[in-house]
Amino acid sequence: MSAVHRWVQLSTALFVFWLVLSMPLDLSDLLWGLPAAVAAGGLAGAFLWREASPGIGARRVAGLVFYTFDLVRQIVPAALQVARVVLDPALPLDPKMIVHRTPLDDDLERVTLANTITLTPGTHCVDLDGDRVTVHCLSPSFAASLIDGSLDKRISTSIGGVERDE
Amino acid sequence: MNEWSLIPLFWGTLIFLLINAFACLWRGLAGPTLPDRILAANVIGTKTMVVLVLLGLAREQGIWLDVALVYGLLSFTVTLVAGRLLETGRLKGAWKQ
Amino acid sequence: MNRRRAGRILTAVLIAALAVPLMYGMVQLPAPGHADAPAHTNVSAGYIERGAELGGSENLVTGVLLNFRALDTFGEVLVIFTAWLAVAAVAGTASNAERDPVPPSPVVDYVIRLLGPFIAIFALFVIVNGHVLPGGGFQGGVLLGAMLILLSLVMDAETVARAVSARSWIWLRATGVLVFAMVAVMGLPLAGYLFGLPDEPGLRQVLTVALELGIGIGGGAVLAGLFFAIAGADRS
Amino acid sequence: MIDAAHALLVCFLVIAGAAFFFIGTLGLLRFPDFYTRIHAVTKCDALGAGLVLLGLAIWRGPDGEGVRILALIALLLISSPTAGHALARAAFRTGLKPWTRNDGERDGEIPGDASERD
Repeated sequence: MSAVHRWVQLSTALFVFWLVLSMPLDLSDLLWGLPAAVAAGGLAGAFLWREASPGIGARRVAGLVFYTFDLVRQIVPAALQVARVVLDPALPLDPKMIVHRTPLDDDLERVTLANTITLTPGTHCVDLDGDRVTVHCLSPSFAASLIDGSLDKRISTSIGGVERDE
Repeated sequence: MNEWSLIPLFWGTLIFLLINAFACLWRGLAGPTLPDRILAANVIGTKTMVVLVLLGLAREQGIWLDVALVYGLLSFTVTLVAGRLLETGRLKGAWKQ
Repeated sequence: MNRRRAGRILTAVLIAALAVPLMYGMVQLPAPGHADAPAHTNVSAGYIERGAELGGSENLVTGVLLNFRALDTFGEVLVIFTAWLAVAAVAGTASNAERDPVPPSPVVDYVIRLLGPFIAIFALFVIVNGHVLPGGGFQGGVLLGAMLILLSLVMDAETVARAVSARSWIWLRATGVLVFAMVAVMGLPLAGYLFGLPDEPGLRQVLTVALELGIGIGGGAVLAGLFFAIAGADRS
Repeated sequence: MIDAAHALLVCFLVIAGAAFFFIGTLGLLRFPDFYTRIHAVTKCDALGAGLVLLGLAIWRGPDGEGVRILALIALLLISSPTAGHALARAAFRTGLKPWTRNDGERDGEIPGDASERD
């Protein structure tokens, strides 16, 4: 992906964010927002994302939004399970550290995996190093969907897709 | 627009969250380890952010939302910097590979 | 041991004793701009009547800060800059960062790189809208400083050096002072006295935003500079 | 009728969020070690704050403030797990040992009483 393409992409995202912040809109918001977004996007492209882009295009943004809803649907029942553990007077905990090797190879996918693990009740991502994900789980049963690889698969179908956005 | 006023609910939630935040102070005080204390500070930060938003809606003043956004960002910064300090044992201007 | 425990309990009680009246006071705060508020019944009646017209800003506080009391605000900006000078003189500027044994987590790295530009945009938004909304230069500066500190956790030293050289850091930190001094001197030809703002509303708004930008950028750079200086001094 | 359903939905979301906050606080106070506490805290805080803020955003409707609250939720969904991960990683890399079931049984220790670990 070319540097100019990256610049346009970053600046567009920043400009949209500026518009969200300044609702209700008027002309001076546009006048200030556009140069600010172009400048910040250019600086970010030149220094923060010099070697690669964040790897987020329109398709992936849609995928992430969809994935967020999917995630909430997974989280709520698991949260109730953890709630039961917390409220149980005997605290039925059996914490274990497990190491999972993920097939995902893209930055965004791995970060999404780590944050999904952290947000899913019962598991907490402790370390991410290459494809090794170290996970602390409250009891081994919580990590089932991680170990059998269905979590990796769900992420790669939502935001990996058949072709990358880059 | 709304014929039902939810303002009392917001005030109630707000007070409930403040009580929760004070309870979390206990963990910050008792520790026993440094990460526990940082964690307690982080938790109180999240609660405070929600309290700020609730305050803004309960008092019908939109500016509290911006305050909440700033507060959330600063609380995030504090947790990351504290974690990094814990990890490397020192703070650093820049990291070099 | 017992004394330590007693000290802790005393501290907790004192903090609670401080927090309760503070929270009570915050709930009691009059709504901003409310005419019955004690602060607004005396001198400020005049400000309220003519402040927007004379101050050159839709937000009264900004008008007062940047126009009526511009000299005070200039003093504050100077104090912040001097604070950095003093800390830098005592602690050094920590420009020669050495190798750090533990690389940052890839998750933290990615998220900070992703959020960084958005934090910068939010900071600019707060700065530019300082003349309409509460907020402005100082608050935006805090956000910029937070962003610089966050970025410093994940950026390598060479990229930082390439982005901003040690020499330009000093100019960045002095931005607030310089912009203020410039606007103050420009007041002489434009309005006939130091810190005078011209009558033309458009020009007036541009100057106000320039002041806010100067305070914001200078303040942010100074805050980050304080953090770096103290962080550098800690590793002996 | 629409108004009533709307208000009830907001009520439900806010109260559910507050309940999750409460569970998070309870977990922070009751769990035996840092790693288990951070579990309770990150989940319940992210979910609790998310639900409360979602309720508030629905209450405001699609005006400027509602959209800004949504932005706040997005920030929270990114920052909260990242902060939790960073903290856990820092503790892990500095060698803080996780508590296991056996520890508790061997010492005859009540889970939640962590006064001996330092």
